Amino acid sequence: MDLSYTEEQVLLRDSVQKFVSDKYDISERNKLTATDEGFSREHWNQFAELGWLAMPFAEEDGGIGGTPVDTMVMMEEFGKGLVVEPFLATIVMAGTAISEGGNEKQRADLLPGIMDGSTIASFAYAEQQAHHDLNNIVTTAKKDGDFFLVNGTKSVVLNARSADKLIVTARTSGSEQDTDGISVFVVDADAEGISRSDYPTVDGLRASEVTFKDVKLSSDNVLGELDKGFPLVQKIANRAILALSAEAVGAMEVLYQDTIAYTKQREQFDHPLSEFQVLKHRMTEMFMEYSLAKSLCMKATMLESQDSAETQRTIHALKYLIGKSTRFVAQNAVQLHGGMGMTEELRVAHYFKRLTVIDSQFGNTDHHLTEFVA
Amino acid sequence: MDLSYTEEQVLLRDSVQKFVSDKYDISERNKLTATDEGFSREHWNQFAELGWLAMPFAEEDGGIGGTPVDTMVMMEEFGKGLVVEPFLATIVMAGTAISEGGNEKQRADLLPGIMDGSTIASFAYAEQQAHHDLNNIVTTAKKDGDFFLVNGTKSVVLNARSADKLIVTARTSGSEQDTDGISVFVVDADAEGISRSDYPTVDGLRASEVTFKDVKLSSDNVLGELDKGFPLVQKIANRAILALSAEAVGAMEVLYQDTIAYTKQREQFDHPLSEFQVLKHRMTEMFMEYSLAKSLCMKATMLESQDSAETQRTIHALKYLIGKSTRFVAQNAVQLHGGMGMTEELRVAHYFKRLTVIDSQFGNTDHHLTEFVA
Amino acid sequence: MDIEFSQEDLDFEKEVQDFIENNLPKGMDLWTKRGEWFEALRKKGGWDVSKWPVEFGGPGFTPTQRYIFDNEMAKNSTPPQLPFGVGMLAPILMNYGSKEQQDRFLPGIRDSSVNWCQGYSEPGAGSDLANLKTKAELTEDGKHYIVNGQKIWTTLAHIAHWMFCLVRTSSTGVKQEGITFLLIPMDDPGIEVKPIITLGGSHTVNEVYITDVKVPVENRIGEEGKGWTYAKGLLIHERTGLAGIQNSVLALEKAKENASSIKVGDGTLLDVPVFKNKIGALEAELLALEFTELRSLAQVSAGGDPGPESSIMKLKGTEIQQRISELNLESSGIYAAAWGNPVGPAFAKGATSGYLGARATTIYGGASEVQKDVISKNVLGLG
Amino acid sequence: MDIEFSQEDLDFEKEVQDFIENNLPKGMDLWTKRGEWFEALRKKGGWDVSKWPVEFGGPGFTPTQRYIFDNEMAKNSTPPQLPFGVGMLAPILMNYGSKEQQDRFLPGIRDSSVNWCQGYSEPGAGSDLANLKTKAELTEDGKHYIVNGQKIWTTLAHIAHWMFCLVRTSSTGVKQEGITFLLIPMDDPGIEVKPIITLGGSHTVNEVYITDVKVPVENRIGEEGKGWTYAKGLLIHERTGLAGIQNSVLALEKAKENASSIKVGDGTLLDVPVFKNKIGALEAELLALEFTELRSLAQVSAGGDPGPESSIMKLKGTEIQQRISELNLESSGIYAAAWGNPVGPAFAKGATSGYLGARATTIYGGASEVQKDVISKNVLGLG
Repeated sequence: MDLSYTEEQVLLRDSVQKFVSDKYDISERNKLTATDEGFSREHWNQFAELGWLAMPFAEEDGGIGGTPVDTMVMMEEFGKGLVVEPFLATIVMAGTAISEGGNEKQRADLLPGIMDGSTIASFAYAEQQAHHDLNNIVTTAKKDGDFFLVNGTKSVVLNARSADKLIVTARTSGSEQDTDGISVFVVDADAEGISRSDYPTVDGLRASEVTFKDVKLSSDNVLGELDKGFPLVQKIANRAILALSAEAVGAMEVLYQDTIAYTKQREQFDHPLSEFQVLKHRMTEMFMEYSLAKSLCMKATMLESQDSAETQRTIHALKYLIGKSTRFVAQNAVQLHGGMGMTEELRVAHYFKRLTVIDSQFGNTDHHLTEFVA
Repeated sequence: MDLSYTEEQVLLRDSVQKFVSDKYDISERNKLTATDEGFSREHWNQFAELGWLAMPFAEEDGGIGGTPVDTMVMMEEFGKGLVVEPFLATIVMAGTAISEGGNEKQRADLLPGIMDGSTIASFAYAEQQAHHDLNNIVTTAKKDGDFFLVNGTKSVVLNARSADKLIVTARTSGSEQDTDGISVFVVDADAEGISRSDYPTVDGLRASEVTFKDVKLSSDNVLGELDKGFPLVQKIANRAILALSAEAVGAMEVLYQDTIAYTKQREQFDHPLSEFQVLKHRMTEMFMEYSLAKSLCMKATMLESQDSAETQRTIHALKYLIGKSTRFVAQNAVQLHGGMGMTEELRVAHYFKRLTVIDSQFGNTDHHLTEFVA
Repeated sequence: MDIEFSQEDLDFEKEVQDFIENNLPKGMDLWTKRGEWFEALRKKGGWDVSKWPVEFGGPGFTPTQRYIFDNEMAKNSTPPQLPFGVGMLAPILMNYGSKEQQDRFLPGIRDSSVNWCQGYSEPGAGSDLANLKTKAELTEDGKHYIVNGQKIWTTLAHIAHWMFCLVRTSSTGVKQEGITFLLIPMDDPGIEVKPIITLGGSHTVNEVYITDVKVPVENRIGEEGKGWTYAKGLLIHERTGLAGIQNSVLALEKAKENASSIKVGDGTLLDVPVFKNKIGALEAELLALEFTELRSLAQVSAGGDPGPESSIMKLKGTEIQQRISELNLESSGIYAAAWGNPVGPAFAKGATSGYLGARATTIYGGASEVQKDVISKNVLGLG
Repeated sequence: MDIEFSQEDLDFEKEVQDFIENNLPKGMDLWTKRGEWFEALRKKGGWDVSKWPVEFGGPGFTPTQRYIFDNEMAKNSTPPQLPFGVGMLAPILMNYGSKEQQDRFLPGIRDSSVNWCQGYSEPGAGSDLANLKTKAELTEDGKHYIVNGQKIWTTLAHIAHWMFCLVRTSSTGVKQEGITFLLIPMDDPGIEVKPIITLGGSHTVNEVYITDVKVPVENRIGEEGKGWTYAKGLLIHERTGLAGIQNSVLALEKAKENASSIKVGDGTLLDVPVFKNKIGALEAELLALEFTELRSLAQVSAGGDPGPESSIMKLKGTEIQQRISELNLESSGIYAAAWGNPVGPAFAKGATSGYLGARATTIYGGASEVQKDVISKNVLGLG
């Protein structure tokens, strides 16, 4: 057992840390979130140059052959900086879909562009009637001769506005809640029949409702086995949950530390807030929540990296715990900042919003508790 | 709307208060709980003389015609003193069974003895397989000519050792979980075929496992309608829950006040514990839990007194809230008393145990939350 | 002990219900015909200023009538008045203002022709309100105060005509002394208002910079140095009002309705045990809190003070508001992420901003931590 | 980063498992043949004193081996040793005792022929341990201390032959100074032990009255006035041990088994959502806490200190112990009321006393509130 980072992981962490400390104070981030795309292509190219975009992909696909632990290392630092670039959508979600689901030709066609930063991609899986259930899909892909016709609407598709490729789940057989009969497709984002309604998200990112109307696809567009796409969907979701959790851990670290710093300098009733025992204990509890969440995040990530049988259950436990701990840490960070915590001026509000959004992605805390005990 | 006590209720409260302050310091109580019966017949006779045992019964039955509010007034004071006499078993449980379920003859036969203190009675309803479900009954009363033969075991029958009469629920038709087919009987506690295993309870009272083997009863023993006894059982349970809740409110008041007093005189780190902000806030939370529980106890009791349609739901909410608040108040009372709170020497431990038992009676906090949201 | 209202109170309840039925504009009219509604309230006998005493044109409600009136208004979501004039400044004018001041300011407050804002909070004085630094110095001729300083969290300062303001006229002695209550016109060139955008993305509160503003002594309420005393009594009242219990009862019903519109598996979100149990726990506490308010009301009606129970209402009431906002956030599911554009179920549009905004309820009007300090001291007698 | 143990560690794990399989007495023998079990541990190479270093006859385990060893012992519920001699006094003797003291006391500690108790707590010094008042005065000839005072919460004092004790030899200066570490024989006529009956009805702890007990200076460990320093390091260790994480893992499994034996409706208590979700929440936190222990272990193995994470283990571990005890209490249903006699399901007999007794875990060994003070100061740097 060895829970320390490898030398490469330490270098990776340091390089992301350096990027964040150079590029991501809150006013810089505010500038980025006010742009059309909501992130910086320049940063994205830099990510590619630094090899970050190739990290999780297999060496035979031209990648660096990293594991989910390497992604965790990066995401935790991204979380500390509230990084807005589409790493989750492109590398974690779409990247997992292609690398885990794609055949040799698909991987060869798609991964180089993703790794060199020229292709932005996303994962269109959520639907309104599904709430948080991954298997609940009514978007259809009906066989029509040699082709499939895709019809339906996908919700809250991250970075769809910037995407060149979309990974889309659709029902090729079965009914609404069946796990069988789900297939995963890769689609050009500008294919005929695709329309979008774009909007900003609460945390300053970008998402879209994406509607498919008789979008014509061939069997070349299918990632993995027809009708048997659910395990791939689950794999993408698991990787996304691990990445989001690591990001949340990073964000929580900033929040509890910012709160300590703020209460040390803010005086009320002639004493720094940090001298009030109730607040000291509250911050201790914030630290505890953060520590426990970080532990479980590490454990689940290592289990996923080692493809353990316990992985799925641990990931449910993790997303539950992340939801619980981020809510506690974020709410108390705002509470202890008082009125200032309510303003957009300090960064605490921005972390609060990001953590609120993370809980809504890939199943919230209630959803995963229910799955965990099922 | 008038939430103040009537003049009679004030007098009633004051007389119970006086009795408690004269008779019930913790060493006196310890003497009583160490006796065979676990309570004092002398006290019981005094209760009768003071008219307390006749309080909830109708004037036409020779009672005083009080409402559940009057019972609440008494139980809250009993709770403050941790009174051990069998008021709950005899007056609230058996008394409700007879006064609400009995015909004129049964009431005339049974109530005078109850009101004058000569008859102790109890309610044998709980069974092992039922957990907290009132309708789950496997004790049978099979028709045998003009008679019924009762067979089965009832658990945790309060004060059965001292009882002259037992109110027993049994299944006269239907299967285990049916609400139909339940009948309520009144039985001589020394009837042939009844055997007991007696034991003390955690809080120093007395209970028994009571086994019925071919106990022969006639239709004269049936309280209310055959097979249709469930509403009567529910009524007895509701009255018991209201009484227990009022008792719990009284006990919580003592606990939060004792904790305030103890922390004022106990010094740690050169300051009275009462000066530590964390403990001040904890005691504030104890007070809040107590206040809210008291409010809902008053509301539910008044609704029951006025036979409102909202009563049943409110009683579920009440027993849930009592369980939640007593756990918080009792656990923190012990915690703030530190090691001393763990000893049998201070009264806080005895209130803790009584409140622990109250949660287990007539459905615990989880059970009633589940019923409340059903 | 009787949980039912008296026949007189029931008659009054019916009167209020009938009045609302007959006078409250329906649908979109609610926004265009607010003026007519307030006019109808006024004509009914001072119902527009329901808390004002009879001598100032109010209806002189009993505590129970006031409770019934407020409840019916909340149940029917009638348009609220801005609280600063009618609810906050007016009682201070009535109690401590001169006849001239009352005549000058009360009419504009009552007919909403003059908007007020409250200038209490300062950057260095959050929950520690008395720690304020804005300075008012009397001119040599004793006719004016020259005011300099900064206020913060000033709700609706950007649409206010006047601000009622606590300023420091002396800094010797304990900090609660030396505070004076002034009325300052917002169109003075020395007043600058800067918006603060809060977590929910909205602009309600502001910073107000006060530079060499000359305020005539006629604009001082009561005596110099007594401002804290005047303001304090009302703060307690404000805090009780912030509990918003009846609003929470309605909001919880709405939250249940929202959840019941969300399909989960073969049922709705309202059938999911972890969610359903959370609602149940909340509802039980709200039932208890509602009755706690009635207990307090009963004591006031009987001529007593509101009792120790009333102190917990702001604390528990705001916590419940926050928990209800969490339910809606959770019901909105994946759409919790969306901002601005309405996507997903209709209620989801307001769910996240409602959640974010609700964080303020346990901060403003005395943070929960300060409330607990106060209760432990004043109610429990802990040093 | 690798969550798996190394092959060497896996081999060691197997060795421990095999040893237990071959040597642990089964069933009722566990109680009658404890001696043989400890003897087998000793023969194995000092496994009876698994935490002792090699030079004192211990096995010299690495941190990972110690973790594996402790876990396997916990999993198999092997008979525990009383901690006072082997776990608490021995390390102090090894670090601060003279060679003579080591030779005199360690053998009896190791073979359990001498029972020890810990005389730290006093009536006036609960979590504020350094506030102790028991006085030891040197006789004029400098050969003895005369000790007077009172200890409380002294676990198993009624079966102890000796007590290791903190006493005050000076009351000038800060209270942590002037404390001396003495070994006192319990058969001295000046020692009186009075039982304290605790909430669970059991007699484990005592009051110990010390009157004019004459203790030779040879029984002092280390220097006069340095006792606090000697004891303090071990207290931290004791606290981490109190987390009982592996025991909680087992206890939670047992609690689930108990609940699954309770019929509710057509299923079991384990199917009741409110209960099931409570277990799930607890299990998730316990998973996280278990891995937190591993993180700390990994840091120690790598030669570092246990890290800030280790500080939360006692706090969270004891809270989890209490929550598990609540689950059993709830599973026992109506039988929670029964005392003594076994009625209802078999586990119910211990459920309520387990719940009552578990309240002590957040009080003894540094109350949770004090732990939070310490973490906020030492880990978070809050004054």
